[in-house]
Amino acid sequence: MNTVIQDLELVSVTKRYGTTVAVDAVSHHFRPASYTCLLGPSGCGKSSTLRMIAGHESVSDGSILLAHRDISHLPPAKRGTAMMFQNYALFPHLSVADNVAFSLKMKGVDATDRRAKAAEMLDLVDLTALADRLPAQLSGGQQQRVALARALITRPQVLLLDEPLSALDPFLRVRMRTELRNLQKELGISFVHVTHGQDEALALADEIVVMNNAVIEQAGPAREVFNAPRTRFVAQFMGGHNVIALPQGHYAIRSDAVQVTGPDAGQMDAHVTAIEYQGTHVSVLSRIAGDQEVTALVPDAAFFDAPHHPGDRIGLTWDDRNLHKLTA
Amino acid sequence: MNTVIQDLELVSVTKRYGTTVAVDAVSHHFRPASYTCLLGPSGCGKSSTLRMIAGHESVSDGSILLAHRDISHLPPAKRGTAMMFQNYALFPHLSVADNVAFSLKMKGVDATDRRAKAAEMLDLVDLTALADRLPAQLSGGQQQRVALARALITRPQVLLLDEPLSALDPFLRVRMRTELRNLQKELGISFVHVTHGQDEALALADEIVVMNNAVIEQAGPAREVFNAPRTRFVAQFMGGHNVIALPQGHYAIRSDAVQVTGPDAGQMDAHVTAIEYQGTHVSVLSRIAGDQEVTALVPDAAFFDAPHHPGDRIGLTWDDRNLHKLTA
Amino acid sequence: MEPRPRSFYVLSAVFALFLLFLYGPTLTIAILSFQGPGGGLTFPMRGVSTYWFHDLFAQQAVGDIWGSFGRSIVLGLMVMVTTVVVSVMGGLAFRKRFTGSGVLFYLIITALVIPSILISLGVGLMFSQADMTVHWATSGFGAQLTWTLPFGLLIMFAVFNRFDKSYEEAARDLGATPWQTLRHVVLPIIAPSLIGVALFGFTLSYDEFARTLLTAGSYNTLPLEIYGMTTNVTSPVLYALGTLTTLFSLAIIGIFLALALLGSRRRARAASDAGKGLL
Amino acid sequence: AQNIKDITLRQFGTGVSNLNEVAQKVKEDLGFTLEMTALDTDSVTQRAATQPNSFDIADIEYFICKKVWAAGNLQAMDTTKLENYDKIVGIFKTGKLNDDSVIAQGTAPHTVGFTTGQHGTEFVQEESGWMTLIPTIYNADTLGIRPDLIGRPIKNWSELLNPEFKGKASILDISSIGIMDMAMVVESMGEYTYPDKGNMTRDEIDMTLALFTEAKKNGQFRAFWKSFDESVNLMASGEVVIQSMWSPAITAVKSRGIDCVYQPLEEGYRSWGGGLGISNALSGIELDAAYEYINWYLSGWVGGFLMRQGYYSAVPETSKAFMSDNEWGYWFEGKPATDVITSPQGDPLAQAGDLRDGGSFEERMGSVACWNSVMDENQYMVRKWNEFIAA
Amino acid sequence: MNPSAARLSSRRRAAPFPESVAMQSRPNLAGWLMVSPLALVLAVFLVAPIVLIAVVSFWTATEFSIVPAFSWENYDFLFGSSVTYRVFLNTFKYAAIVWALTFLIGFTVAYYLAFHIRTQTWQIALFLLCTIPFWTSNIIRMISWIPFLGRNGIANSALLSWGVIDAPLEWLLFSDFAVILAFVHLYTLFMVVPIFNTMMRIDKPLIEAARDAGASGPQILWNVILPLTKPGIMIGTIFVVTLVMGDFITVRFMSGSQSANVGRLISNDIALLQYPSASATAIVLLATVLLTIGILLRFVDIRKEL
Ligand SMILES: Nc1ncnc2c1ncn2[C@@H]1O[C@H](COP(=O)(O)OP(=O)(O)OP(=O)(O)O)[C@@H](O)[C@H]1O
Ligand SMILES: Nc1ncnc2c1ncn2[C@@H]1O[C@H](COP(=O)(O)OP(=O)(O)OP(=O)(O)O)[C@@H](O)[C@H]1O
Ligand SMILES: NCCCCNCCCN
Ligand SMILES: [Mg+2]
Ligand SMILES: [Mg+2]
Repeated sequence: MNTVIQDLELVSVTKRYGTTVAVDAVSHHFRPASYTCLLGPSGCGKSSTLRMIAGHESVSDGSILLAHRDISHLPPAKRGTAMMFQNYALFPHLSVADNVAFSLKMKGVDATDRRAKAAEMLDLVDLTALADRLPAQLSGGQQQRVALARALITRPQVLLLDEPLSALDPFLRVRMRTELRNLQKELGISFVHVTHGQDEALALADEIVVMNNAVIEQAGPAREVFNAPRTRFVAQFMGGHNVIALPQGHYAIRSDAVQVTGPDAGQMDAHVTAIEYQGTHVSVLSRIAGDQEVTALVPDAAFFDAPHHPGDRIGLTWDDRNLHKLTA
Repeated sequence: MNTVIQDLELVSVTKRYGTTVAVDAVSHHFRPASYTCLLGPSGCGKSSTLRMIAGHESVSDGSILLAHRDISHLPPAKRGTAMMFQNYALFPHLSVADNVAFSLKMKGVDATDRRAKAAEMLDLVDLTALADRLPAQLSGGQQQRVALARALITRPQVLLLDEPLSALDPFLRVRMRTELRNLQKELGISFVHVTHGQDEALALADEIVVMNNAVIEQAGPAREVFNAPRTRFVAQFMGGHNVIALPQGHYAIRSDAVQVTGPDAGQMDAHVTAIEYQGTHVSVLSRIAGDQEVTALVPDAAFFDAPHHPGDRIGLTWDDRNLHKLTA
Repeated sequence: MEPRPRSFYVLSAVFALFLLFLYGPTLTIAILSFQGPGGGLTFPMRGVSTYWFHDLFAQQAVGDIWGSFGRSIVLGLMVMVTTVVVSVMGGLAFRKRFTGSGVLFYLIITALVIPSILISLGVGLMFSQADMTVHWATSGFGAQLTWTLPFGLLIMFAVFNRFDKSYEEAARDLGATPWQTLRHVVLPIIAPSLIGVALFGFTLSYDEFARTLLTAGSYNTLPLEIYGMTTNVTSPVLYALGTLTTLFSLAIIGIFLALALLGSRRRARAASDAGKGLL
Repeated sequence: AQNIKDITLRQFGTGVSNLNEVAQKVKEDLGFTLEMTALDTDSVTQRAATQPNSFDIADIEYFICKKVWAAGNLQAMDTTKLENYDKIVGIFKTGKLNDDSVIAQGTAPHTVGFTTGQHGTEFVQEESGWMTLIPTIYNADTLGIRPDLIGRPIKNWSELLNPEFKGKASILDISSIGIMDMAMVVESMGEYTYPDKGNMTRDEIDMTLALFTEAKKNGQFRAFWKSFDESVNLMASGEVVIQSMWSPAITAVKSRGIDCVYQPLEEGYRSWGGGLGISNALSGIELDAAYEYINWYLSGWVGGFLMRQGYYSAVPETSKAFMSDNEWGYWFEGKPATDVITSPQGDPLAQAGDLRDGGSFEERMGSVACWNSVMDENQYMVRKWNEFIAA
Repeated sequence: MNPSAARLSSRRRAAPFPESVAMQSRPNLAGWLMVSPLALVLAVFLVAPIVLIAVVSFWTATEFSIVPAFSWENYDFLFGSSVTYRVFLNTFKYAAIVWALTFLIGFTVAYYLAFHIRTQTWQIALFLLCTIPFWTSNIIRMISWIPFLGRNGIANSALLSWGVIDAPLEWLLFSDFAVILAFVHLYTLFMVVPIFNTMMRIDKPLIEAARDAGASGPQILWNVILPLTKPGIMIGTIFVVTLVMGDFITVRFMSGSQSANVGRLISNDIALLQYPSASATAIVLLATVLLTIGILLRFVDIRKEL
């Protein structure tokens, strides 16, 4: 597929439902041919943003540009975007092949051509054998791939995915995200993927856009967002961080950068409040003075060599260079 | 709550639906006052097992003992168990308080007493303020806590939970699992929790029971199951492991025990097939000779000091003491 | 098998009694329709024969059974098609609030609950005041629609309450025009319910008496004819007609069920090893 | 030019005479199509009054004619175009069967049988040359009984309210006819003698219905009926042993082999007559066809057909040719049957030697005490009647 | 997704056609166009007739025609007669008794089908079995009781031959008993269907949750199933009550014309061409029915519960 790489841009896009502002003057430039995850808690405006890009929701204010062309008022199919819906929205009465060929049929492409192109797409997602099945006869992962094929057959410049993995069980979710990532690389188009799983976002995204309360809190490469959260919200939401209030302000520090020592041996003392085993690591939750919660992520071997229990007094220590100042 | 600690035992319990055997002669002793997770892929018989314990499904064969008393044929409410249902099954027509007080009402407890006890339970789960709401007016996490309160008001010796967290978003899921864990500790009764998330099981469980194809594949403390999977299935299903076929048999090795070196510098050579960023770590997927996939979990700092890209040739190395022989 | 509670057996007995209650009279009729040629409308049977079924096809002393039967079929089909089309349109429109939708909804409820004879009376009056001739295909048709449309609409409301809108969004996303979305996505998905609406429309019309009474004009529909027969015919031919119309109704249901079944079979045939592997 | 054979005339009326066999015979004899719609008495009235475009020929009763003539939906017929006008029995022309007969109370056919012209609106009391209805069929009605279940002679109308028949009596629910049956009963019981049963005052109406309402509340009646077939079922099933009844209903009960008598009573008969009216809308060739049809109707075949069911033809002479001597003797002359008498459908109704209940035409039509009526206080009566039914 | 979450999200998606640009400017037009056939039918065959009935109820009548006027006479007569009140009372009596019986039977049958029959195939099969008699002409179904209940009917013959009774039971036919029996026979399905529908939508885990909380069968019925079935009961009630209140044939046939309800009053008037008087009664009946239904609708949001 040799789609010309085009960039997508939101210019002060706002969405209002009556008096609620779902998306508040959001501007963002999506890098061409990149995998972007929109991440944020429930109700923060992720879907609304995605649906405005797709054209399923009108823009209350601002504009959406694709390849420098204002697409804000075009119908969905004319935008050069394609959408994959959360529960896939596969047409239950159509076979896999017919689902995939649907957009061609709407365009009036004749049956042989349609079938040929659909076969091509099914090949891409490795579903050729199931072309005649109905969606109800597919597993969740298979359905997801049909939905992908159906969206991709329109040769979109941008593929929009609204929680594409949330209907799958955890095991499958991990496998499918690898497939998504590979597909995006292979096609060389932009994927914009909505999720509220930070692990999913980290694993997939070139760029993560963290939203909260209808605005973008932080956007940037996955590593940057994880390592250098700008705000308390981002630090907490991304997980793996402690936010500590120090006299100079709020700081974030990665949990795996906090070491547990014996009492009085660390930078500060703490009480263990909970222990959570995570396989390769153990997460030690503790409370320091000022009622602040601090989590230390300890490799399992280290932990079990000198285990702690809720109630234990411990010391916590870290390299101050790992403290990262937060702006809000 | 001063419930006497009682132990639960399954003795060769079988469940047949027509010709399908959903649970096949399963025996297990649940330790008193422990948090047990039933883990396994879809359809392996987790729910069937739990529902037999609860009394919502009859036992086809075998018996269920609680405090050495055969409860297999008692009605659910007489067993000393209580169940929390997957989607909570809150009565939509009753307020939060009435939901919680439901079992007392059934027992004929008068309204004032009922209300007092329900208030107590609501206090326990921190929902006092919402006592008069209807379930539809609650968020997922709040609903979950109402369901908990409703189950606990019967003072069960064993609380049975069928995927109690699966309806929540990831952020909330992590928070609620901490609450569940604390609650179990506080009450000192047994929780049996069905899930298909291995991270959930690891974080919560004292003991993990891994089921597959209607039987228990492995049962034991969380750490044991994670570190010493007995079978290929368990190793793969628990995640974080590589299963490697060596001439002497199949071995498991934790992904974080595999190190990436320069090509020809490791024990064996591999091609990187994918890179997955995970925040604190980066997962390097590679293919070794014999078309086996091996994943190495590399701390992020280390990885980004010498990053690899799909297609790169690398070497893999590990300490053979970390190889763990699988029985099947 | 799970053991059955005792209440199951009690309720099964109650249910059997209920069926007996439902079927008893119908069976009585069916039996009596096999009276011998000398038999009357009541027991005891005077012989057993299919005489009255033959008689049904012969000319009756009065009336015109087969003419009215034909009219009822035509009217039933007219009502059926109109009900389906108007209900679908209405159902689609009602998914969105529009000025006056509240009033219209209450009108639909009114149409549903208004005693049928009032429609008959009112429509009859209206036609006579307007100096128009009542006819089963005009006034009768309209009067019946006030009964079938609310049913059809309620069904459509129920259908669209559960209709996942993302299907339409997906279609739009894939370039379908609103009409194409309706034609290729919405209608096929709701087709089983439409069969239900059609079936309802037809049978409600086919059996409608009160609303047709004063609005059918010179020519009787089947229920009016049957009513006429209860006042004009004293032979088991009436029962033979009853038995036959029941069988006819059953045939109609059968056809619709078969259609529905055939549809799902055809789809199911596509593959049967679904969901075997994880992927 | 339009061919008379292409014409379709739409006729409606009660099941009594709207018989498909007639239509068939019309097709055979005259070539044009007659469509028959059979309705109950009330619907017939309704259609005649309110749906002028729904029919060409109205087959209605004289009392209905009185109600609906003024609606202007019918046109009068020129008697000079009627071939058998002279042979129509006197009842329909002068009200008298014979010169010395007394005219019975109620809406006698001749009082509403003539008008001033083709579109006349008033009834006139003499033979004006313009007939509102062409008389076709009539009878003298009385109570029907089940002699096998009663087991004693019945002689008076008052027996209808005899407590002996509590729960086993019935009366018809057609106000204009029922009120006359009631009046017969009231007079027979000696409760009251009406100056004119056919035109009661409000008080008389109240009194009459009060008496019957009382009886109804006491459980005298098993059911009311509205069409003659309901009366057949009531009688044949033994639900009712005494009730107002019409002649063909008796015939129908008898043809099932059940003993049933059309009991002549001392106080006389309540009579009724029916005829054909022509829609005001008819003209030209259709009107011609209608006249042709009516002339054919009076020419005997239909008369014979109807008389075999126990009715009388308005032109008995012409019918005679279409009946056997045995039939004519039994049905018209009141003579003992010389052979089996069968219904038009072929069921035996009487054996040789049997006599018709009530005797000959003269005896029966000569003892008419009243006609089905529409009174001046009809509105009031109807409402009270409604209350009686609802009470 | 849990049920309430599903509900929330479907509510959030409430706007049917995401406002595309074209539609936004005239949001009503498309709706109006689509409902215009419906509105037309209802305007012509529902509203206009009701208006006309209301107007005619003030007219006067002759033997054969109705005369425009403005007269309260029809209402005076209606409200002036004790029979009117008795008939309305009778109408309510029938409605109440038939409602109670159809509810009891309908609920029991629906409950049995929804909660005691385990496979959907059997549920549907038995449900269809219940509906089959309803495809026979109502009139025929009604009159088919007559040979069954008559003095010499099957019921009496059987009871006599079993020695249960010495003389035929008269009240089996042409009585209130017969009327109610026929009503119940004709209309129970209208109760079964909506109740069955709502019951089928009750989440089965709710029942298990109740059982888990120690509720006995009757307690589950009373505390969980009954309240959750309320919408279905209401819809069934609306059907049965309006059908019974508007009936005029069943009462006539089964009471042997001896009893009356309002419908019969109207149909008798119509039969006797007393349209204005029929109209007045009709208006009062309509008001009564609408009031009754209005009250019932207070208890259930029909649109939401469908
Ligand atoms: N059609 C609508 N009408 C009114 N409000 C809406 C509508 N759609 C969304 N909203 C509101 O807009 C806000 C943002 O919703 P949106 O669906 O974009 O959130 P989200 O980030 O996708 O959340 P989730 O993770 O739960 O899907 C919410 O407060 C929501 O309630
Ligand atoms: N009521 C039933 N009738 C017939 N088969 C059933 C029934 N319930 C479960 N099964 C079958 O029994 C097996 C085990 O089902 P169960 O629900 O216990 O699995 P599970 O481990 O809970 O799966 P999941 O993670 O998908 O909930 C499956 O094959 C399932 O199809
Ligand atoms: N499913 C019910 C269809 C049967 C029609 N009978 C209802 C008649 C209402 N007048
Ligand atoms: Mg969303
Ligand atoms: Mg399960």
